[in-house]
Amino acid sequence: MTELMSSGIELLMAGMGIVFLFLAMLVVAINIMSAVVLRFFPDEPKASSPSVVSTNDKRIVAAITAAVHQYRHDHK
Amino acid sequence: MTELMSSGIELLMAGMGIVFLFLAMLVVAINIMSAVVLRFFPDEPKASSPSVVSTNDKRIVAAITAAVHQYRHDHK
Amino acid sequence: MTELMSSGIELLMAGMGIVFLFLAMLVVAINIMSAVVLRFFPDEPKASSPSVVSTNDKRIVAAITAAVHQYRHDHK
Amino acid sequence: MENLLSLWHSTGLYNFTAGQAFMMLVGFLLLFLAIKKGFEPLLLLPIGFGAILSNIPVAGIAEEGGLLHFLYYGIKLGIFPLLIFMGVGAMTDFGPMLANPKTLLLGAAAQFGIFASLIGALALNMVPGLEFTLKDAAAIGIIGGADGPTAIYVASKLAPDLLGAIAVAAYSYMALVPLIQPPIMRALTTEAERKIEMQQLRAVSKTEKIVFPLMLLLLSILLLPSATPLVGMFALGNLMNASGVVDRLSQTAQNELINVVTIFLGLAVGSKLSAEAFLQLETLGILALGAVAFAIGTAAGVIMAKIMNKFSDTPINPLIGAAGVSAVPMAARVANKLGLESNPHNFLLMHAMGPNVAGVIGSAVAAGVLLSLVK
Amino acid sequence: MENLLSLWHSTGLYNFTAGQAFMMLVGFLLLFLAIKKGFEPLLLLPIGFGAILSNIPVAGIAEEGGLLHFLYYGIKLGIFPLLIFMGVGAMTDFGPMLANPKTLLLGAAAQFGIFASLIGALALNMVPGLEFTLKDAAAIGIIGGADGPTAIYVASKLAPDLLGAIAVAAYSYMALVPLIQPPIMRALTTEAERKIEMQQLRAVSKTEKIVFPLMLLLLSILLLPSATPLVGMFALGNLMNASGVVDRLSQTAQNELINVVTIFLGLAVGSKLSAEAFLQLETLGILALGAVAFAIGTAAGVIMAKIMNKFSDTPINPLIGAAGVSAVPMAARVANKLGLESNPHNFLLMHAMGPNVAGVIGSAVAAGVLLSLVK
Amino acid sequence: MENLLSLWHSTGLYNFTAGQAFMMLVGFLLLFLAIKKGFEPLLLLPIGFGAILSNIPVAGIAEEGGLLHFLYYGIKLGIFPLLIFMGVGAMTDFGPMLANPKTLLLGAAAQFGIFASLIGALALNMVPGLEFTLKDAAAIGIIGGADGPTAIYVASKLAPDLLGAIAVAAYSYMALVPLIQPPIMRALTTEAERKIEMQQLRAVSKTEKIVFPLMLLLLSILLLPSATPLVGMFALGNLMNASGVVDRLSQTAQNELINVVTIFLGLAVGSKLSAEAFLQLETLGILALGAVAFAIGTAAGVIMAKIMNKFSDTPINPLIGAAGVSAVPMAARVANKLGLESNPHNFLLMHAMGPNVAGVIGSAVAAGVLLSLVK
Ligand code: NA
Ligand code: NA
Ligand code: NA
Repeated sequence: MTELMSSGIELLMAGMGIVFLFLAMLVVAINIMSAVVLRFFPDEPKASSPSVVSTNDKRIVAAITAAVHQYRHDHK
Repeated sequence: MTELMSSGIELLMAGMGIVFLFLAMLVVAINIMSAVVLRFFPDEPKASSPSVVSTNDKRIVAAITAAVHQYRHDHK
Repeated sequence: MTELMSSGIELLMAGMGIVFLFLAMLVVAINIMSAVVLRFFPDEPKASSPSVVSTNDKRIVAAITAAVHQYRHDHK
Repeated sequence: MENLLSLWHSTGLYNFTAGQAFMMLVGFLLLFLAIKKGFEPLLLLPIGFGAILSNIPVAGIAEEGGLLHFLYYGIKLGIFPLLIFMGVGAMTDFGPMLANPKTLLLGAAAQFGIFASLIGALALNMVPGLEFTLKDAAAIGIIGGADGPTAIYVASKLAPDLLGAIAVAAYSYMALVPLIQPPIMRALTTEAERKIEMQQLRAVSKTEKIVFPLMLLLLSILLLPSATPLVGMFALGNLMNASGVVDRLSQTAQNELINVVTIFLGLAVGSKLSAEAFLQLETLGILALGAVAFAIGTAAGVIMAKIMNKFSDTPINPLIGAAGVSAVPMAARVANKLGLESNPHNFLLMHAMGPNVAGVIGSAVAAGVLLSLVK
Repeated sequence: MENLLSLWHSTGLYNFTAGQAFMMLVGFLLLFLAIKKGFEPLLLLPIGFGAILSNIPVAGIAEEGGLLHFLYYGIKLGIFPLLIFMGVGAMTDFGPMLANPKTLLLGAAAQFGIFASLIGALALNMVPGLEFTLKDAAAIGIIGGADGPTAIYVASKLAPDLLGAIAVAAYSYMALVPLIQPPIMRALTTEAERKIEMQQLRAVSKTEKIVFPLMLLLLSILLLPSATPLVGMFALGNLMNASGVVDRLSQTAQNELINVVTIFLGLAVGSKLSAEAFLQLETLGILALGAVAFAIGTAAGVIMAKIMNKFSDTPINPLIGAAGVSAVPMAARVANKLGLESNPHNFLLMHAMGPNVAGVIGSAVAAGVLLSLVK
Repeated sequence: MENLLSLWHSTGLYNFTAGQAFMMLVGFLLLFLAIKKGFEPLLLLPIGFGAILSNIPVAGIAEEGGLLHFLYYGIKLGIFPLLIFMGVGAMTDFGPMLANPKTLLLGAAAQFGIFASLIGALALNMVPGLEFTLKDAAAIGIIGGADGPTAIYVASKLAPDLLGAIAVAAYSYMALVPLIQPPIMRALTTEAERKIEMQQLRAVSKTEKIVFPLMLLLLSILLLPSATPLVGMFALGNLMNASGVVDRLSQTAQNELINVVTIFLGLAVGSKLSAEAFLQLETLGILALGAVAFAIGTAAGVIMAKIMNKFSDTPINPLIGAAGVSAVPMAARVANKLGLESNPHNFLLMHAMGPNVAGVIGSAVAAGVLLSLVK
């Protein structure tokens, strides 16, 4: 095996080792962090899908509400 | 006539010649291209004016439709 | 008092002097300018708050108007 | 006291030269034209402001280390005009031109203004004190292309000293198109010709619009590589738009990117409006030749349209020939307006857009010729 | 094995210096202030992040060839602060100031903070170990201008080594305006003064708003050319907005362009927060002097307003004098808040916007004086 | 006549070399793939266009003084890939990954593709005519990271000559993910495994999302400083978005800024597609190895997921392992699609997003290793 190839294999081992080490440490760190945050710094949980009404939509809805009220008023 | 002026006139002739040659070749090329495309690669013709409803409008229309339905429902 | 400090005090006096001079001249200039503009080049005064309807709102209103008309038409 | 004196010696009042004061007036004039008269404000406002900033004594904003000096590299390296050309390409719809390709020839004819004013510049050398080289003359001629970025690109390569005057002339005359063109168009056409109605244009397919910029680029590569920086960036912008697959890039190219570059380009052009460069007899020559170039280009386009109308099986209104100078979309609007005057049912706008965008191609091709032959 | 050792030698853990670790903590502190405390997050978030990135051992992100080193050229060449100033100009409405021009003098008075802290910096030289040059003192004083881009512009020219500390102090104290100002304002005014209601401002015509930036620029050209890069770009932005003819340029200047430049400027400023430059006795001095500058500027503005109220025919609430420091629009809001506390019907916001934007002009003028006289 | 001859000598037709013509065809092929096949059009359209522009004879657009030559500095200095990474960071939602952190290991496993193809490149040296150095091999291996900016960043540092081929391979194979991955995923999993449903992910709090990018950066600083330019800019973008306090900066980073940089980056990459650099046996090797890298990365991810499923208390569908290669979000969509084929109620998309974004981190870490160990 050439010297180049042995460098390559060393690189493979060091590289995958570090990548796994890094991401495994990140897993541990995230678990600790999440535990700490959820216990000591809880915030309102991220709003899930229902409230996807954007500002724009809100304005549309407001405009519609106004229009419909107007309509009711004019035609009652 | 100065040498400069004769260069200028040469430039005029070469220039207008090339401009016309270029654009004339482009005319020919476009005609061929259009024929080939329309014959062998027809696609849906470019939608003309009617369907100018943009995404935004569509969302508005959707919101209105919902609002009006709601209104009908509430007031029937 | 060090030479540095005396430079500093000179700077303080020159600086505040120029700042005041500059802004005072600007006051005078604005007064003259406003008088000239209002007298000789009056334009429509800047529209105040009421007409804040943006293009977007106008489109919304247009869409609503259309929708409500359609609704009236369909249900009369 | 010493300090106050040194302060007085640092004021603009103390250091003003007559030339700087005059150029500042030119700057204010450009601002006035841009803001009050609506002359191409997108360019003339930053150019005018740049002219003022670069003529401030002591401050050195256009000198080594100053902002405008730095921004000028964007012109010197050809970056700003090419990026603007990409944005313009993304905004251009070749549909009307593809629907009636023979109108491309109108865009060719109108480039006669470029070469005629080139000859004019050389002829002006007879005036004592004027000495235009062939490069100068070519850079001046390109004003007749009625296309800002092309004019700036060519001038920055061939005659950087004249850049300020050339850019100002190009944008000013583009703003004046609605004044310059109508008399020429009326003089060269009969009422009957102006009444001619043209056939409705066919719809152009998306594939044609995608293939066209590539074809244009290919032709330019084969025939005139010196035009490919301009034509290429234009075709890139157009392809980004026409292909429909990179809308976010196309939108950015025709909005934020072109806006930023326009501010920078305008300021940088303005920085070339220094007293030494601008307050020369040459500048008067350039302004005069620019007007001539627009007029001759307009006339050539109209005459070409009249000739084509004779030989064409479908009618061609000679007014649309004037749109061949480019100056998109003003020239096309002028044609439309004159058409409506003679015939209230005659909407020429779309028909004039063909020659109008062809004029952009035509002047890029002419620029390529000049860049390749003028050494 | 050798490889592993070389890897260990390349880790941050192995290479950390105490100074780097400390500066990284400073970076995290800035992020905390920006995100959790809402301290000027637009600047302090990128600055804090830049501080972290530039103190990473081995990586060399702030060294030759690194991204932050490259971005720093934008400050060194003065480009970033000037582009931000253009954007700020485009966002500024001079209407309230034009409606009541005498409030400009409040913006003048508040600049006393700049020069007082300049003197303070020189006085601090008595502390052993501190050695501020006149240039350093001037750069520190400008913190009192309460205007980020102006402070960065001046510091980059006069004292680049202190740039990091100066920028951090400037933005931090701007964020602290709602804490620093009220006690001073209360101490210097009586309840009766704080209750003073001011006359409604007249509407300002569009033409006045267009002419003003040009007039401002002209005055700066005549009197103080060294201030024209700052004043000029500010006036350009303002003119683009006020003229209404180049809305797309104005929008880009006050949105995408200023956003991009803000990210770059913040990172580049952060790259100057290196241990060698920041962990000095000087930094403590700068932080102390910055607070003093804000306090003195506030006091000077309030006192000036009290004096003017004595001589004015229309009443002037002294609280609006505090807005003269600039720190737009926080200082104006603070004045409004204190006014409402004393008199629930007393809306001072618009009245305070006049001195507030005047303060921006005032500190640009003061910057011009410093740049021109401090050699 | 002389003029005409010189004109003919200046045409592209006269000056074309076979290599240039071929590379232009490659450019057109890339455009075809981008526009008609929808292959990563945001990058492949500008790259293809850049390839055409840079191979135009005479014009010299990619040579000193040409636009593409200038734009290439943005890659050479590492600016463009880092700015894109910042924008990608701002677009990335780490929520699904934070809800199920162990899926990070899938993103680690899939990086095996990088190192396996690195070995493959060295093995290919046995083929006569191929001579990959260790740097070359590392740059080729990074294609397996399935992450465009990372690949370009690493290639620009280690093997700029191969940059064009590497970038084209990386983006092409990313576009081919829906074709490359499914057969491998089916071969390595049983129908029963593919049917596995996963538990719904918990909601992740805003604070967690804010802390995560900082934690990621910190770990990278401590362990692998060479990865911090990439990881840092990614974390900056992510923090700008997650913090919610600098929305205007975050929006600009993920829209206008990334769009502008994408156009420039694409053109600059295209400028490296010259005949001399691309028409080499090496290119074929690179293309082959890239495919191998994607395949091996996919396989490694799936196998890792199978192993984890054995030991995990909650079920893990092995299909999501394939998403560990990154190629966000296509790889996650592929996993979702295959999951639905086997079980119409099995929505894996969110579960696959965890490994998917973990793959981005994984390849940035691998890039750091290569940059630090390959000298
Ligand atoms: Na033209
Ligand atoms: Na101020
Ligand atoms: Na990856």
